[in-house]
Parts: sequence; C-alpha cells; structure tokens
Amino acid sequence: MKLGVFMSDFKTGSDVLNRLSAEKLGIILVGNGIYHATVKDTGKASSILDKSANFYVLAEDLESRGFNSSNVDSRVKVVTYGDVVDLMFNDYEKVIWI
Amino acid sequence: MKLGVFMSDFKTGSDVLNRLSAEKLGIILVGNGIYHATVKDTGKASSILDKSANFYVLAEDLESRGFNSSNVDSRVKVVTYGDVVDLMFNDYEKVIWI
Amino acid sequence: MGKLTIGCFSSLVGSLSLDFAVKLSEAAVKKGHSVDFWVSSNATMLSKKGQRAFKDYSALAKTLQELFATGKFQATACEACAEARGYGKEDTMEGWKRHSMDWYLASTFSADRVLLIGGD
Amino acid sequence: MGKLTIGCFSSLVGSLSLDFAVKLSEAAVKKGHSVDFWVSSNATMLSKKGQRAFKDYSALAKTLQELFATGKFQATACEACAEARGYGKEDTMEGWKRHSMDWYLASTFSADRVLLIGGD
Amino acid sequence: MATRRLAFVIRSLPYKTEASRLALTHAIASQTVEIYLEDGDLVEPVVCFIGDGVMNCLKNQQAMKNYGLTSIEQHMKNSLLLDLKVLICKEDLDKFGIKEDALIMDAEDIGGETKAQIVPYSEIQKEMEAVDHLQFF
Amino acid sequence: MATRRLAFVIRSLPYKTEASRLALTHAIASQTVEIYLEDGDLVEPVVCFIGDGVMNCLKNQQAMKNYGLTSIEQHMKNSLLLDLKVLICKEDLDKFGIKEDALIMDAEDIGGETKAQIVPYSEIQKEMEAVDHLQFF
Repeated sequence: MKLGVFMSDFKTGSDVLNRLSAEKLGIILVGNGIYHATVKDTGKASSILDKSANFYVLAEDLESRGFNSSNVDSRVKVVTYGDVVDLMFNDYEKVIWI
Repeated sequence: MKLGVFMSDFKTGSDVLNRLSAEKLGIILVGNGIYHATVKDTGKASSILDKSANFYVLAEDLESRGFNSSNVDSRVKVVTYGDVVDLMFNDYEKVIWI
Repeated sequence: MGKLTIGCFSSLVGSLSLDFAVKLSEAAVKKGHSVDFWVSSNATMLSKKGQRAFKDYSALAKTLQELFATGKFQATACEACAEARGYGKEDTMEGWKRHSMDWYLASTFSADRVLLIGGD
Repeated sequence: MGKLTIGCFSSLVGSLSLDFAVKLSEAAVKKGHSVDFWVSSNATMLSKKGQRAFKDYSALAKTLQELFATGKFQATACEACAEARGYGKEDTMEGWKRHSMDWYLASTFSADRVLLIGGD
Repeated sequence: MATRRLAFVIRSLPYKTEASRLALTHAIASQTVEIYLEDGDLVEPVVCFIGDGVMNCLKNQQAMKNYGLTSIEQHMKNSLLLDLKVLICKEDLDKFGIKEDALIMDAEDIGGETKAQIVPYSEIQKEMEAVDHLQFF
Repeated sequence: MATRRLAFVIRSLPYKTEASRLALTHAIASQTVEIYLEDGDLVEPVVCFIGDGVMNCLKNQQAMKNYGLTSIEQHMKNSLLLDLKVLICKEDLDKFGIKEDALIMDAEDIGGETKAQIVPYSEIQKEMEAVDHLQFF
C-alpha cells in the first residue's frame, strides 16, 4: 500500500512507526512531530529519519515553534498545508495520524 | 525535602523522575502510572522501581484496568484514596504530578 | 476532485490538533475537494456557540463560517458527546449538525481519503 | 487539619485525571481537611451546568454537589478559560465561582499542600 | 451494493485518554450506518489491538465499580456480540507476558458467538493493507 | 507579612498541550494576588525550564502569524518584564545543542530589565527545595 503517516508527537509513536511497512511510505511531521526534523539529542538526529520513507515537515508548525527551513534535516522537505492536501490525494492511498 | 510524586503515565516522565533527588521520596502510581507496578516488558519490571523511594499504587486505578494486588511488584504498596490523603499530609511536604 | 473525511477527537484549546484539522480542511476546499468533518469527545467543544476570541486561544469560529459558506464543507458533532458536556442543541454554532457516530461511518463510505486525528 | 489546594488543567472526559482530583478532594474532606479546587483550561468543562450523565462518561456533578454541601470545599473556574470555550456565567453549575488566575495563586498562600495536575 | 472496510487500530492504553473507547464505539456504530446509505451498501469494521493497546483486552476491569464508568471490557464484549472482527497482536502479548486466559476473548456471557483472535503482527499488517481506510487510535 | 514561594517547573514541549502557557500565565497572575491577601503578603513565583521544556525558550516563534495565537515567546517576555525569576537548565540546552543566542533571554524590546538565567540543574534542584510549593507542568 501507499501509506502517508502524520507524525504529531516527539516522544511517543516511534514504536508504531517502526513496525509499519508499506510499498511507499511518506512521513509528514506536524505539531510536535517537527522536532524530529530539527532537534539533535546529544548530537544525534532522530532515529525515525533513518527509516526508508519520504519525509515532509509542515512549515507552519515549524515556524510556530521558532524554527525555519535552515534548521531542518536535509532528508526532510518543508511543505505547506496546500502541499499536504496534494500529497494526501495524489501520493498516498491511506493516511494515518500517530 | 520530603517529596511525594504522583506518577500518572507509563510512557513519559521517567526522565524527570530520574533526576529528582529528595531526602525522602515517595512515588505514588496513579492512572496509567499503575502499569509501572504491574507490567513486565520482556520479563523486566519498570526501571523506575529501581529508584530509592517508597512506592505506592492506587487500588482504584489498578482495579479499573483489570489488575489486583496479586499482580503488583513486591516493592509497591497498594493504597486507597484515603491513604493517599494521609501520605500527602503526614509523610511528604511537597507533592507533584508528572 | 475528491472527498476527504476528517474525524477529530482532540480537545479545542491546548492541543493545536483541531487547528490543524480546520486548516487542512481549508486547504482541501481551496483546491476544490469537499470535506466532511466529524468531531467527537472533547473536540465537540469546537461546535459550541459563543466562544469568545482571545489571543491566547485559537479562535476557529470565523474560519468555520467561511468554510460552511463554500458549500464544500459539512461539519457534524457527536450528539451524545455534546450532551455529556452539557451542550444542548441550542448551544450549537450555526452550520453544525449533530448526529450519532454512524454519521461518521457513513461519511467514510464515499470518502476518497479518511484522516482520523485521535486524541490529545 | 490542613488545607489542600488542587489545580487541575485536564479535560473532563477522556482523561480520568479530573475524576482523580474530585475523588481525592472527597477523601481529604472526609478526613476533615479543607479543599480549594481550581480548574483552568479544558478542565473548566467540569463547571459547566447541565452535563447529562451517561454511563460511558464520568459524571461528577453529584459528587461536587455533595462536596459543596460539606462547607469544606470550594471550587473556582478560570473565567477567561470558560469564556473562550463559550461558557457564560449562566452556564456555570451551582456552587462554582469564576475568577481570574490570581484566585488560585492566592489560595496557595495559605495552603498546607498544593497539587497541580497539569495537562492531559 | 458495495462494502467499504475500515480498520480501527488501537495502540493506546485505556482510560488515560478516550481513544480506545471511541474506537470501539465508532466501530460498533457501523451496525446502524445503513440509514445513511443505499440499500445493500455496508461499512465493515475490523478492530486491531497492537502495542500498549493490548492492555485494553484484559479481563476484570472494575471501572464501573470505582469510577461509575462503563469499562472497555464491556465495549469489547459488545463488539464481539455484534460479530465484529477483533484481532489482538500475539507478539505484544508475548512481550508483556500476557496469557490468553487473562484476556476478553468472547462475549458468551451476554450471548455472543464471535471470538477475538490472537494473531501475529503480520496478519494485522495484511488487514491494514486490505481495508479501504485505516485509522489509528 | 509573609511571602510564599511557588515554583513553576516546565518540562513540556510548547503548543501540543497548554501546559507551558498556563504555567506562565499563572506565574504572572502572582502580580495581582494581593487583592485576595492581607497587606504585605505576597506569592512569589520562580519559573524553571527543564528537559524538553527548554524548547519553550526558543526565539522567533511565529504562532501568531500561523495560528493567530499568542506565542509562548510573548508570555516569556511578559514574565521577564514583570521581573519574574526565570531559570533555564544548562545541561538540557547542551544536550540539544542550543546556544544562548537562540533563546529568549530578555524583554528589552518591551522595556524589561530582568534577564533569564541559564543555570545548572543543581541550581534548579536548590530552588525546588527552597520554595514552599512545587508544581510541574
């Protein structure tokens, strides 16, 4: 399946994400999920970025928390709400929120 | 200080708890904190029970989730709401909820 | 153009998840899609009439009214969830419907995409 | 006998934290202590009049009325938090007061114990 | 005449949030959905418990006694009574050392005939691929 | 005439919940508490950021632009403007690699004179011991 996952938290949900498998996987970092794209804990980027997937982060949620695209890990693409709608309808058949 | 800590979650809060130091420390497991007293993950009891503290678990929250005192780790004492009130007023000067 | 059904169970203020859901609806409608919006549990607060707008809180009433006006957006609150919180029919913001949970299930039947935003 | 001030910021249904706070108040009053109870944010839902009791939801109105009757329990909801959620004065359950946040701070001044239950 | 299949995947612990309760009550609501649909059209739910979510399936939940609240156990039984497909992840049960006899596996006491099934995660993954829409609670 | 000291310890990330916002607005409310108290009596707050909570202290929060919502940044500045004591845990900043110039350290732009202080966790522990009541957000 082509699965889009909204990742909305920083501390929980990785266990669920790690087990998911999909032919095509997109991970959209929203809400406090944006810290996965921006924060290094003792120098190390979030382990979820090691998953084989396309990564996106919502610009509005990034900016609200004091970050901008220059803080974002190179594996992650910054997107807007409009882009998210297109991803949902064009790139993924199923979408979940964790 | 004499500190009572209400631990209300299973997945978060351990980082905060680990750093706290107190001359006398009481940890009262409530809500989803009760899983620390009852659940072994791959055979291992929750690491918070290794902390040097007095441990309590609220009977009502234990029972609501399908457990009883026979499931509780031997380091943890089962208490009622009335007992909790006495602990708060008699044994600890400050109380926090995490 | 497609149909998106959003189920939202999060609380009004304190979690920005409802803001996310409303902004996503706005973006979808702007691109010509239609949106069914279901609120259950604490998210039924979104359907409450007379929320006062403070700058410390997200105020979504105006955006919702604009969305209703497009004709491509319908929103329904879980009736029992609302009643349990003391919101009667007369407390419901204009444009909102109240139904039981089967409305949400029925909406997913014809949806191209379903997004359930589950909990705080 | 002591005074306990409880601040509760959690939501009504969905989190049992408010149930905990009310049950703790009950136990404290039963032992002769007095309790000041402050609700802010989503917990202001607790002060809403007319909540219908369903078995799927915790219904705390009755316990609160019994607590008020003891004279050892007072409860206050954050006024701005309530207004932001569309609860006017007329929506407030009997026995409850509405004040700004300084009421809570003042209550802690003379409290022997303060328990802040912070968030969902 | 068509059937749309919806998965309700429960990964949350009970009671802290309403997530698991809402998953079950919404899944059950599929039974009355025809009032909104054409004749013969159906919405068919499958309920899956994974991760911490398996704790929802423990027997003897005393939420009514202690908090005056319908237990998740009761909702599980109602789901089975209405013949909903309920899957519980075997690996997660094993991880927590939970045995089948500790679980709500049937609703025989209220006249139900359908049983919950303990299955490997791979079976749940297959269901997630087979359904039309996925929801995580 | 007495002073009661209250600690507001913020360990939560901003925006997902209202926790950090409420901590700051309640701490600020200490400034008007005298209407309920005897002359000369005071409630004095100290605000401490630990763990993930240090993320609340980042500059350039665009919550107003994106969500029409007062930012936590604004509440931080209001706290400093009112001369509240604000402590930020050094070890946690180091852990996340956050430098002082990325933080809201003062409210000079709105006329404030008090600065936030970056201190080791041991200092925060001392505050927790010194205050009359502790609250974790």
